Amino acid sequence: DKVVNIGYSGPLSGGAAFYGKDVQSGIEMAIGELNRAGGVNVKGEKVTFKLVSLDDRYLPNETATNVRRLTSQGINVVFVPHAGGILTVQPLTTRDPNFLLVAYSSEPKILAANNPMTFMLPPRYDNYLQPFVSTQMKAFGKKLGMVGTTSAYGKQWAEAVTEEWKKQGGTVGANNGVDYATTVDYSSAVTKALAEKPDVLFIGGPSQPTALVIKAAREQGFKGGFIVMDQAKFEQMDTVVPRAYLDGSVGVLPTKEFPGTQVFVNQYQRAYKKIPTSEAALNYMGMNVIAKAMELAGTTDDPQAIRAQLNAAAKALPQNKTVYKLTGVTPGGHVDAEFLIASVKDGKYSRLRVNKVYK
Amino acid sequence: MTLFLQQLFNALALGGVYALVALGLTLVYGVMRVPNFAHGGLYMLGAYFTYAILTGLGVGYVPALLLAAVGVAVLAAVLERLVFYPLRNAPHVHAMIAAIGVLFFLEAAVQLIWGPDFKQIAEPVPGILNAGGVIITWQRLLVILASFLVMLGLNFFLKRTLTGATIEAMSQNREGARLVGINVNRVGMLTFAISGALAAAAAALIAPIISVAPSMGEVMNLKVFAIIILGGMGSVPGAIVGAFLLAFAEVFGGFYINLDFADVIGFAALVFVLAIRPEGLFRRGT
Amino acid sequence: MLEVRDLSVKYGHFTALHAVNLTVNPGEIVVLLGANGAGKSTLFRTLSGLQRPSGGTATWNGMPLTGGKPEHNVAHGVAQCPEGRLLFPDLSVEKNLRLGAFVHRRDGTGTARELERVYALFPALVEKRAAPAGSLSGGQQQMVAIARSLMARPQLLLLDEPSLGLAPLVVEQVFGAVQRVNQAGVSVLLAEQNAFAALGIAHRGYVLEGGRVSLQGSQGELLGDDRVRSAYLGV
Amino acid sequence: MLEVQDLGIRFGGLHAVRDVTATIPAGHITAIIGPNGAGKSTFFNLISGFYKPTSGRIRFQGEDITRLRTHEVVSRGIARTFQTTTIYKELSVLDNAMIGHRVRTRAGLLDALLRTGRERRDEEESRAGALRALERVGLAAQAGRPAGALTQEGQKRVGIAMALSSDPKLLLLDEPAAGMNPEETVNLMALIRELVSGGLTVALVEHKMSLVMGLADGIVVLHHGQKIAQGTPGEVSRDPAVIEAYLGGHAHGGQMGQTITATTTGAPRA
Amino acid sequence: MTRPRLHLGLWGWVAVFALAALLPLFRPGGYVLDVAINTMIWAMLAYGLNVMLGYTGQLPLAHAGFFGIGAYTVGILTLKQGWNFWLAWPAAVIVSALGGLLLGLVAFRTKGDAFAIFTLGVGVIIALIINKWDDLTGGNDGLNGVPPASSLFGIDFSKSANFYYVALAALALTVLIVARARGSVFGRSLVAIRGGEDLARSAGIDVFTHKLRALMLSTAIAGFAGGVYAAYVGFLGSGVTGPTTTFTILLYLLVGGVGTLAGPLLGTALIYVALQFMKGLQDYQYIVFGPLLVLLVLFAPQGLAGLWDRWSARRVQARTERAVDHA
Ligand SMILES: Nc1ncnc2c1ncn2[C@@H]1O[C@H](COP(=O)(O)OP(=O)(O)OP(=O)(O)O)[C@@H](O)[C@H]1O
Ligand SMILES: Nc1ncnc2c1ncn2[C@@H]1O[C@H](COP(=O)(O)OP(=O)(O)OP(=O)(O)O)[C@@H](O)[C@H]1O
Ligand SMILES: CC(C)C[C@H](N)C(=O)O
Ligand SMILES: [Mg+2]
Ligand SMILES: [Mg+2]
Repeated sequence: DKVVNIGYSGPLSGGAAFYGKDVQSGIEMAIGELNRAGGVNVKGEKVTFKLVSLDDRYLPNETATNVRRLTSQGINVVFVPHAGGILTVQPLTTRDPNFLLVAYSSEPKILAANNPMTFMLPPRYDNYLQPFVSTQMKAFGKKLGMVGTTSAYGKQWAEAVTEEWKKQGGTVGANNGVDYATTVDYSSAVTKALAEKPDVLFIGGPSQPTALVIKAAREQGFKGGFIVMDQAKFEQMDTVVPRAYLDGSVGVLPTKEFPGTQVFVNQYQRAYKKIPTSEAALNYMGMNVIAKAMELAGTTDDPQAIRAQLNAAAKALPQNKTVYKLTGVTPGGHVDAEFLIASVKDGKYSRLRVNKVYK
Repeated sequence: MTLFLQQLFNALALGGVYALVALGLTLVYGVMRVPNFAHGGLYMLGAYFTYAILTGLGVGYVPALLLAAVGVAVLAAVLERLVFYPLRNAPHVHAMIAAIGVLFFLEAAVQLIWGPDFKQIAEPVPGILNAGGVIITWQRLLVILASFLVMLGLNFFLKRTLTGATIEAMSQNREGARLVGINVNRVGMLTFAISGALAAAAAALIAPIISVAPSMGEVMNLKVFAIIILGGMGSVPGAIVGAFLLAFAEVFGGFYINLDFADVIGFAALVFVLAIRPEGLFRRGT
Repeated sequence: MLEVRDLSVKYGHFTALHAVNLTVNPGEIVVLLGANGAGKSTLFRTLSGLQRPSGGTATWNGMPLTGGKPEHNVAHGVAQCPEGRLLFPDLSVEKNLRLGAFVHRRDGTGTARELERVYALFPALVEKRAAPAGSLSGGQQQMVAIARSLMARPQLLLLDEPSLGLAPLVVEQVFGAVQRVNQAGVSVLLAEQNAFAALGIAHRGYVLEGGRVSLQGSQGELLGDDRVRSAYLGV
Repeated sequence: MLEVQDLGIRFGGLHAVRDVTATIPAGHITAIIGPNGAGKSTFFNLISGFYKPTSGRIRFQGEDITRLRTHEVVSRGIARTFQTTTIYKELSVLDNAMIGHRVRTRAGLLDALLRTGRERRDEEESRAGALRALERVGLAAQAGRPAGALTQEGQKRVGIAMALSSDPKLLLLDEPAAGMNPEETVNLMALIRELVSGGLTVALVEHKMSLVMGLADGIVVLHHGQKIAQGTPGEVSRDPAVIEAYLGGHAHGGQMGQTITATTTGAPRA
Repeated sequence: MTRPRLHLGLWGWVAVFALAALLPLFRPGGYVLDVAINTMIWAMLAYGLNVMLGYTGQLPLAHAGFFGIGAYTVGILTLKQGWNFWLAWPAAVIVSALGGLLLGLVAFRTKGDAFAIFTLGVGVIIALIINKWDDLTGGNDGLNGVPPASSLFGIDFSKSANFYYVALAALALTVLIVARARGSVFGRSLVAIRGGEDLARSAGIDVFTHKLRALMLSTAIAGFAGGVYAAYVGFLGSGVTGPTTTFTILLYLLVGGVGTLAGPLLGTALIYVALQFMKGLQDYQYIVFGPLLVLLVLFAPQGLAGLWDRWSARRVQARTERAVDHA
């Protein structure tokens, strides 16, 4: 029997630890299940997995050091859950030794790098823009206020949403983005944004602070809609604020509202006592696809060969391991999975249609 | 105008919280000459204690606040005994590094016990007060009132009671304090306990407005250090004035200049003031 | 009565006091002469409990003073006016004095009475009572320091070089005050460089050299001793 | 050699030195006396550039040095010691003296990094200059010891050596004999005399009348920041204003300025 | 009390660097080289800090900011302006030194703790500016794809094993510079300032100018290290330019021994490697590391260099005692 180590470098302490832990739990759960089932069969050999996690505190340079450490321990597959770290280590994937970089970030730049060893899990966020904007503009009006977070990712989002909003004929107010990580009290930022009397607010960052921004806005009498960046999850926000506050928001559909996620949701909740989000779900799926790809490739230590089998593996993934419907992996290394967005009305989620999908 | 008033209340609430946290820090600095970088950790702990007491004991908000304050006070006193007391004659950098070690530990311990996710504390009095278009939540009003009350109480304690005088005496001359019969060890612990209690009270007050997370102390740390330098290290009135200055700079600077730079504005103000008055606003006499 | 028996004090490897023996009887003013670094301040700090001895004992009326708890010593009637004054510079003169009576904090009326007495002793302080102690001139600060030690209502007063850096006129005032305090029944142990003035008011004296008592005797004996005359009186 | 004119400084509301006009003649020993808080140390701090006066001017050897910074003042030839002994206790005696010689050297950071000729010359010169100064105060034999290991008196000498190694023309001593016993005080007086006979000008602040009266060629008396008298020791000690403000019973008689009158008088005299 | 010295002597240093130069010959994994290069980068930073804290007695908490200024200078010049690394690197040193000059002109109005915290404020501002100036620094995204050091004399420095020698040479130069600065007329004046500013002033030392030069040397070294970092890591983010990095460096310095020549290297190597080991502890790493720090300051306040001194002093004492016994 053989034990294959899987690497993970993400924030396990500091402000982003919450996020890093969710990702870690997803991978861990997949590995646990695989091992309990006796592992996978690679060229007649039983292979089980072990997750080797290193903390990088969300710092790209730490990610680089961690990745070097993991690869020099003979690890061929490394999960990284933040755009900065991913972009930093992408050039390393093809240097000696090669490794498969599992990227958990919806940043399109990651795909633009055309890196042959990247495997990107979440849908690109640019998919959300058109439906979010048209839904909210129709429902509330043409003026958008901006209170997003100022992380790298958040700023990209803000720019993209601004552009889309204008494209569809709306007006955008001043950017009142605040750093969700260092701001003690959001109400003054919200007060400022609301002074422009917007119909819709763009918000988003980690779930909890995002919920607090919603709270501040509602308390100050804002009756309009919210466009919620994909980083924030409705299912986590509604533990912080009354569901009624979320009415009129558009964002990513909660994982447990997806059709067919019941098994995963239940098992995850039992194992981790946390809310299952797409962080956990997508990484869970990603790990399973990799295990399958190893099986198909007949190797655990040739990352190129494993990468070549990802598409086939995704298609062959058993039903019970599929959280979101999976149609394959693009040649560029991007997961081609179902993604659903929703608007909240009267405390209920209703799904939004996506016309054109970027892959 | 309503907008201005609205922001005024925001700034007052923020300033009140800053002041409570900064007061503890400045007291400890004044008495022990320790730049206590673990102070933000105590603040964070105060929020978690409040959370744990609320969810675990099922008591009301006010008893939870008081219990958390007592809990953190005890812990701070223990810290003084174990870490800072033995370092009282060492160079300041040592105490500073030790304090950072304590901060690391507290953060990691809290994350281990309560997890890395954000916790939410329900507002004891939910809802808002709408006074002619100026909207203020009851919690903010509570923060403002309570922090002013605590500040008044502290001032009375320091200026009007003999125990308070011993704290001031020790901050000015440790040996002299020993010679008149003051038990400086007890005063040292007392000061740490007070600083812990103030930080915890501040955290419990603001916790329902913000979210509680293990790293919440780091940001506060930077701000309160900026505040006490601005006000003059060790100065009590300086800490209060500095706290409100920073809060006003952040809120109104963010409002009238640029929110993106709200944090920079605070520090820029600090650098600016120090460049003009290197000794801080309220210099202690020699 | 103060009894010091074989008291030794070390700073690291350096021995500052070597088995010093010394007594102060009730009602006495005893002067301690010695060059710089002879160990006078070390002895005083030890008697106050600020410094732990490495050997020997010091007792006041049978009670040990070397437990390392200055507050205990003050509470039992041994108060020091230290070298360098050690005042609380930002606090008012009056608050300084009140803190001097910290060990009597339960006795408000006693403290008030004592306050009046020290003001009577140092009238110059009355008009300065509200001023921060740090703003006073050196001599006035020295008066505050002495007055503060008196506020503890000591039975034994330890004065460490009270005349240091003082103008001649002020030195006179200080020694006059010491004498009056003593006449009120307080025993005094006084360290001085100003040997003439000190021997002038003392009953007895000791000479400390290199941490050892090299000579002792009454006022007259010391004033007549050749070694004292050449080394400390400059005659 | 040094003239001050209408010199004054205020700290907040306090006029610590006010309208002082005085001269310190070359080759003499001038003593500054006055009650505690009279402004003597402040006066020295003004001359040595530690404080900037709020009024008046200071001229040294004909040059206006009022606005110069401390190290510039030192380089002109004015060195000082502090009221409380301040030296680098953890450094060697020699290092202390070499630090005092810094003002006579020019080697900077770049010289250090590139080990230039100037760096090496300056290092040599510092050593030589420092040793010369230690020689003068009689500490040459102790050059290698940590300064803190010396006796109080030795440390005072280190402080003087540090001042001397800057090759000063005028030396300001702030209470050099404070805390010294009579024997040590006599030694110090001999040292000061020797320095003066070597061509140095000395100004000193001191409360020990034995030293002042035995040493000074001229005395300046300050009170509440103002000059209330100036003259020879004899003149000053008879001046009623000085007696009232400062000397008290010490004006006449008393062994070396010290009396035992306190025994009998008890109460401070009016 | 004298400061610990931890004398390696000239030959000791030559031996250390010669041994270090052999490392790549053993063809260690990329990770070992990575740790070694990182150690050297952070050690250089610690040397820079030591110039201020150890020799001059001032604690500038904006240190990582200057590291960032150096790193971003190299990053921006090579990535956006197409400069050669070997030109951009000296430019980074100059820019950081000038930054130090500007800081010093204002910051040296304050002293002691106020100076430390004033510079902390400046450090925060530098990190914030780097973070917010999107057009120049890439803001929160950072600068990605900073090119590795360009080839020189036909040596390809994009290979870790070759770049290792660049870092090693940079570290050697840093040690040499710091040693020279310390053992000079200039350095003695810094020590005088550390011992007491007023005294130094009255001794005729131009305190302000000396402090300014020392700060410039310190920030120049920080920028120098930043240049190595930029070319090595290839990514620059504002996170690494903030106070956390400064405190980490301070920690290395303290562990090694403030004011010593070997301390910064020793402390960095020990703590950086220890932290690498502790990463395996994940959630428990700071639970262990925090108290370790506390214990360290409590029981080894002079750092490793201090322990070494104490140990060698005891040996000397034991030897003399033996000698006395035999006599
Ligand atoms: N904290 C200390 N650590 C080490 N040595 C000390 C310490 N305090 C005093 N000493 C040394 O102990 C000796 C006695 O010092 P002490 O202050 O008792 O002398 P003193 O007689 O009071 O002198 P002075 O007249 O200067 O006040 C001196 O050699 C002094 O250097
Ligand atoms: N930096 C300062 N800030 C404020 N006040 C000061 C300062 N320096 C001195 N003073 C005040 O100026 C006055 C003169 O002080 P100075 O030190 O010159 O007195 P002195 O004559 O040297 O007295 P002593 O004989 O006691 O040493 C005092 O009232 C003192 O409190
Ligand atoms: C929402 C997440 C997929 C994005 C992630 N936080 C990032 O940094 O890229
Ligand atoms: Mg003494
Ligand atoms: Mg003086």
